[in-house]
Amino acid sequence: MVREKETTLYIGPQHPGITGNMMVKLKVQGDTVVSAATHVGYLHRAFEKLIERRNWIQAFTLLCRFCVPEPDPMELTYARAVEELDNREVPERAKYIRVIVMELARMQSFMLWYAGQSGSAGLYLTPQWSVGDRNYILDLFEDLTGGRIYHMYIWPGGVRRDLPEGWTDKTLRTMDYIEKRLDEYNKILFDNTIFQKRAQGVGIVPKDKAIEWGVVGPVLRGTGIKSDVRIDEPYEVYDKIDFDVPTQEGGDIWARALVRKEEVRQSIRIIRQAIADMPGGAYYNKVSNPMKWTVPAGQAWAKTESVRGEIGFHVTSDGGNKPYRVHVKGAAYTHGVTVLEKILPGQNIADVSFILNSLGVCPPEIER
Amino acid sequence: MSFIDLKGMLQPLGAVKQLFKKPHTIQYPYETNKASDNYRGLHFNDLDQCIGCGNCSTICQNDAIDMISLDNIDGKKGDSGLRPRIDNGRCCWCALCVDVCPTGSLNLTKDYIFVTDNPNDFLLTPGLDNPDAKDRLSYTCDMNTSLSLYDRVPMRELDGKERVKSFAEVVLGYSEEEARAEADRCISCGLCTEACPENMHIPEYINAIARGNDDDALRIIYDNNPLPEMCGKVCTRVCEDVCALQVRGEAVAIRWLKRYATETAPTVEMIKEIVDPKIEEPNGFSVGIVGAGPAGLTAAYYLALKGYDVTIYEAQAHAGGMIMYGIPKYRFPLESIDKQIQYMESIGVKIKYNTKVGKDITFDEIYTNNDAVFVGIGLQNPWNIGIKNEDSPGVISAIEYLKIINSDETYDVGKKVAVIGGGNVAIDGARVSARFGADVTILYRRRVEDMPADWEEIEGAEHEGINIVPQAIPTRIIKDEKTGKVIGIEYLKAKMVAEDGGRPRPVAIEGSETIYECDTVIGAIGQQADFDWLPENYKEDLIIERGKIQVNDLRQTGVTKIFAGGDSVKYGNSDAISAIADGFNAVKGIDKLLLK
Amino acid sequence: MENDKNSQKIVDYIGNFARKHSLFVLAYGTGCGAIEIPATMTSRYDAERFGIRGAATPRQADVLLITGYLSTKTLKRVIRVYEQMQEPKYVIGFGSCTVNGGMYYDSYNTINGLDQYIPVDVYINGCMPRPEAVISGFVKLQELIMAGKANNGEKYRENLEHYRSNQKKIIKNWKMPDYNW
Amino acid sequence: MTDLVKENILLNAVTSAFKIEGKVIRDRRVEVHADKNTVSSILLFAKKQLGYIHMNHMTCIDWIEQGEFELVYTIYHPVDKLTLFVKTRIDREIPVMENIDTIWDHANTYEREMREMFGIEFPGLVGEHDFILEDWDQIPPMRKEFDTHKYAAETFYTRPGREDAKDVREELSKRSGTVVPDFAKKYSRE
Amino acid sequence: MEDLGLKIFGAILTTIMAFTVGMTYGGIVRKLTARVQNRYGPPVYQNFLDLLKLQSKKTNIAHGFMGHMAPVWIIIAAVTVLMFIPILNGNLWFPNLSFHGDLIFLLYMMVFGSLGMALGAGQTGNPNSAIGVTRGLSQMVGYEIPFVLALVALMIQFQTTSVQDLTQVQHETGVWNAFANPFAFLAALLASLGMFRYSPFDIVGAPAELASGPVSEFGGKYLGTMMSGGAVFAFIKLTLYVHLFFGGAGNPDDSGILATLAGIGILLVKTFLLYMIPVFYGWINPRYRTEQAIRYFWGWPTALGIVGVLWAVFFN
Repeated sequence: MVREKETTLYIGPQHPGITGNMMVKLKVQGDTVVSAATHVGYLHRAFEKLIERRNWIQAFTLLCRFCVPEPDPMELTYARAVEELDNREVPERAKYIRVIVMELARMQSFMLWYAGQSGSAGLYLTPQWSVGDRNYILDLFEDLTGGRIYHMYIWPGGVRRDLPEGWTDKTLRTMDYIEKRLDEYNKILFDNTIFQKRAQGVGIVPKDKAIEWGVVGPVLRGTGIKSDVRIDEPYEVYDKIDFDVPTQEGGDIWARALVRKEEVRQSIRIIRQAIADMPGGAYYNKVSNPMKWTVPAGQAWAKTESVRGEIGFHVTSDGGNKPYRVHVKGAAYTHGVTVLEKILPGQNIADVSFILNSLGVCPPEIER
Repeated sequence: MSFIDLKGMLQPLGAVKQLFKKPHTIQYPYETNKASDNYRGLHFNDLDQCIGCGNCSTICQNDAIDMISLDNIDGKKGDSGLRPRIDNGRCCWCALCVDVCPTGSLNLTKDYIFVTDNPNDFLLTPGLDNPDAKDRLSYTCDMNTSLSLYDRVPMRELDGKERVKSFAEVVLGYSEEEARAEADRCISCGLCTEACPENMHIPEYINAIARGNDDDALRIIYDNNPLPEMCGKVCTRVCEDVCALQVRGEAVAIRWLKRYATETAPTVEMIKEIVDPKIEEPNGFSVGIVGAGPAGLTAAYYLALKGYDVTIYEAQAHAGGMIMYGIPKYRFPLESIDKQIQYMESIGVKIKYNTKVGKDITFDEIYTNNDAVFVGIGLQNPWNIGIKNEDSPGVISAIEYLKIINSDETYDVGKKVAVIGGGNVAIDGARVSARFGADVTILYRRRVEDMPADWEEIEGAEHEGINIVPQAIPTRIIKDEKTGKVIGIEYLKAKMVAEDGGRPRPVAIEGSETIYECDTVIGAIGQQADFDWLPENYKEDLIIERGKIQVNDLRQTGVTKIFAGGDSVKYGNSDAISAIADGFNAVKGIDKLLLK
Repeated sequence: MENDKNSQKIVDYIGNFARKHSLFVLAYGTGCGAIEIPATMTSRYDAERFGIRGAATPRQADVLLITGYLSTKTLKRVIRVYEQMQEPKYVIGFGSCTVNGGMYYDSYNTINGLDQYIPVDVYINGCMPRPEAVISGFVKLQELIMAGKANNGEKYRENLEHYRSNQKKIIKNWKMPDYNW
Repeated sequence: MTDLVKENILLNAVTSAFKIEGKVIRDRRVEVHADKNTVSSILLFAKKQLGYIHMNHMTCIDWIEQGEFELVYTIYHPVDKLTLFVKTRIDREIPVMENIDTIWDHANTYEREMREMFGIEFPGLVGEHDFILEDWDQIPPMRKEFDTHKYAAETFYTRPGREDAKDVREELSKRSGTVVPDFAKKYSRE
Repeated sequence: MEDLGLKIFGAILTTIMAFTVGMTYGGIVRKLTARVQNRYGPPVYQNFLDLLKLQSKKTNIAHGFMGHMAPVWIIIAAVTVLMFIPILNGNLWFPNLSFHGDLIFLLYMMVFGSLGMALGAGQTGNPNSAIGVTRGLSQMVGYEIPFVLALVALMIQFQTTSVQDLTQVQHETGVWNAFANPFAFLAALLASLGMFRYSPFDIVGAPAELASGPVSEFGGKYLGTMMSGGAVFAFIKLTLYVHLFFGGAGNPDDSGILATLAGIGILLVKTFLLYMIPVFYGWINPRYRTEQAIRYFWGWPTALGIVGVLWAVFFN
């Protein structure tokens, strides 16, 4: 066979197929990727530097901007790290509210992923549906927190506001609606033979290498390894709630999609349980004056399961009123660079964007 | 590759169903989706409610909030006169500013649409630029959700039953932990500094306490108040009345925090070591001070620091003036005042006790021997109650009574005591009497909430079993015809009549005479200064109006060389902190006069 | 003369009318505001009602959305993209960041005032602007187009010196061809 | 509360093998302090012998006052669910650290970031020098001595129109005619 | 030669109609797509506004000579093909050159347009364009085979290569070719899915993969011209299909105004219904990869095409 000429192809930063403002530099022969390199930094806002200039409360407004599609896990992880340093108890009610917020965040992020996965495959019907329906979840957030995208709701010590009146009923109604709609989406996307053909056997993350590569979350579960921070290191009240962690064998896009599809059902289940079990009482353990609040010196490592996998915060305090260093590790940090560069060679260029979406690569999380 | 399978063929049916459904599109801008009741949109600030504390500006991590002065808003005590202006080119609508607003004036609204082609349009003065947004408030903050801590750390006190047994100090003071927690509440706005007659650096020393640097706190306090221990215990604390937190909750316990700071230095040596006062070289001028009250002592302290040769002439055997003789020891123990005086003397202030001007030394002598004179004589002569039989034995003024008690002498008040008046002195009189086992009743013309005394004092009195009869106008004192001793007091019940533009006035109800049987009547309706010692020629030059000396803002009297301060001066309130302010400002005046 | 003017007016009117109703938005999510673009474009808010649709490449696009902050690295690409766009072209600045730096005002890697580097037609307030606000921004842009006030490209060409010097202040390594239309 | 059995076993295993200090922070969290030269062997030991096959995280903390960088390697055991922190300190003046991307591939990303953000050199590290930043000519930005606000104020444009802002504290002291002494100013509101 | 004027008039009318119908269909499809997607969508005339806007762009950039030529080439190809297509069967108003063109010529001419695009895209130097062109040509190879097979079947069955004749046959017998040779029809129908480039065969301009493929570097007037060319081509393909398989439209014996209008009406209905098939299929399917698409065309459609040819050979 004649060796075809290598072409360099830049996916991004301005490209409809990219999952954010980043760039993947591909060397392609014909339609096949030979090598890939991730270039990030287009969204670098120097969060970790800025947080060193903010005090402990101010920092949380920055934090939720780390990764745009899912601000809440960031808030929660930071709050948990600070609570660990500060030995601060969180009221039981706040824990339940946090669980609900987390699962709603998982759902809204799932809807976006759904759109991305479907859109990158060239099916533009379900994105319209799912992103449209995502607004109903955002409406819930708006009622609860006052913001659509950036909620700035979970902070050290609990949550910012109590549940508004009638909110739980509205949530349950929305859950019913979403559940019904998910069936409709799945008929279009998951039952579609073309989608199956596209997704099966593509972008395989090998099971034996997955953990070593730093793969986490649904991608890891898609290789058949049951790993979820919610059950490994239960936080908040996940240990009191009954839910399953779906896994799939295969490690390809199809397996990951199936894992996510099942996960969102579990989210609905968790929300229903949490609303039913919601205790009364305080929702916030007031910190002292936010301007003067100091946190004892030390280091804390907190992990949370976001929709794309484990999010870790390494928070260091020197005893002052500002964080000394906050280092964030999002799921995309490994997925977007090492894993992507490892699994892209040999794939068709048509699948690059498909794989990006399936890995959940979120560039702002890589460069912060 | 299979042919299109059956399932794939039937799929469209599900989708085509949607063709005939009404789209769920919100046809904005033709139809609007209302923002939620909790939405964080543009700011709105209730300009009348806002006190310009600037807390929003401080919490804003984006440096988006400026405090600016507006045309129609002037500052007053408890209101800086500044109002927030939001730079919407910075704001991230995190609403932290709302959550820390101590008054709840700053809120977010449902308005979120602001579109313009001019980037300089993004400065918004909430409340001024969008006055109509008031109806669309959404993200608000009440006391529960607020980040401000509205509840004061309670002060530990002796139990009411316990404390009437002795003159032990009632207030126990903050522990370190409590003090840190209380200091933590302060939002450091500094509104208090303006209300304080002495303009103490309140936010700074509270902050120092909050950060655990008690020594710095003490140093900051001594910067313009040489009698903090006294202030920490008995100050009238007008500062707390304007505290930003007091608008909705309880003010920061500024007085107790000052007290805590002074308690960290229990001896004179420690004070000296911590404060480390810089005494300047003697500058050759000498100043004579009449009266060792708070005003005189303050003036003496700062004059001495500046290198003046200072001598205080005090008529009594003990320095301190009214705080020594007019304040009961359960509020302000003797050791404290001694410590303060010793500290003063240690930096070179000379005090001549038992030297009454006009008797032991003439005023002329002081006037001629010194380069400047400061007069801080205070108010000693009580006003008469002005009712029948006032001169009977068993009727005594509170001030005299307190003086007697504080001088370790005795005065038998008998079993039942009536106190007339509602000020601090009245309550002091009542509570002292209670400590001698008397059954005390306070008669006050107006309602309890109108009483000028501190609410803590009133509460303390109630805890100690003192009965307060409000809206009672004494009409006469009943004395025993044989012995001439007081056996009771008659008063009329009063009803409050609202007056135009003034506080309600008590009006006696005819025929409601009530008699309260008692052994002693203590009158506490005010005092006046005694100028008998002053030679006549000075009296005219000094300009004394209604018993008080007229001074300018540097406390200079009509006579260039004479400065005056304290209660006897018509400037500020008649309380200790005003006296200290007088002394402090007089130092500035003397400095200006002598050093230019 | 008069006739020419009138006919020019009519041509402008028709052109502007078409431009107003057919805004192709470049699919470039420069910052976090891009998260509301899908919501704006999809069924709930349906920006296509106004003829707003995505364009995949700068050559075909009319509107450049600067969705929030711009890092210096992105600024370089944005300038490149902007210059590739064909006139008449419009720029919409999203959120606080494009006005005065927003919450990243003290970051060493994000620019503060977008209008220093490329001309901006419309600013939308918010962090992030909601879809309603985004649509309002487009409506405002339509008004400007109809009034003939949106002449972004001309402004840029005329003040190229100014913009270029500002851009070069920030972008240290200018490895781009200078302007090509 | 568990009695931290697993944690203590882990701590003993690591500390006795390498003669180093360490402690159990809380349940599931164990930390050891190692010399910079032994870090890679500890990590390799933990990965191969103890089954800590997942590297969660790797971070660097700039302790400018001590003149040191602290490197924290966070590794995780997917079966025991334990997290082990390997901490080491390196000299701030000569910031060189062993490259561990042969043990975990994705360490490469962390190390490239650290090289860029802190200026730590990892001999043998492949990958372009510019990872996040582009044409950066200042000191590595995450170092504590780099003042981002100052840099931003100098480099970027600040929109005028806000010069009339007043400080509440200053306004009040101006009105009341007092001067806050210098030593007290550090306690004033920022 | 006396009806030359009429012919020119007919040609202009044809072009305008093709253009208008093509654009309007696009608009209707956008509207319907929006409805399926639970939204309102743009107005039906949106495509005209888009075109007008593109044409009124003030600056236009082209990369080299072929960059200029490609859109022109496309529109020339489109109009040329259009001239050889019978719009209405035997109608005097739209005779054009339909009596002179045959299917083989049409097949060639239809590729001609794509070729122009390929040359233009090649000159832009954008790798996305280059890959898009490669994909487009691969796909064309894919769908041309069943399509050609289907046409061959028809040609064999009716012993003619003229579109006009094929239409006339259906008119005379009253049996649509779709029923006369169902296998050829199905093969052609499936090939048409690829021809219209809706999902799952939109691999040429696949946005998430190649930005917009060959047209990546075209903007303004060039894009507008290509768009008009595309609209005309859409009409051509639809009309061709209608004439080949659905009995055409129009009455060759009556060229009166009413009959003409009725003929146009029938044509529009038939073309629209035909158009909805790929659109419909596109709504609900994701995109194939290139090799999957080719494999698809070389699978069942080709097999059907062969069966169609055999049917034509042995049953007629």
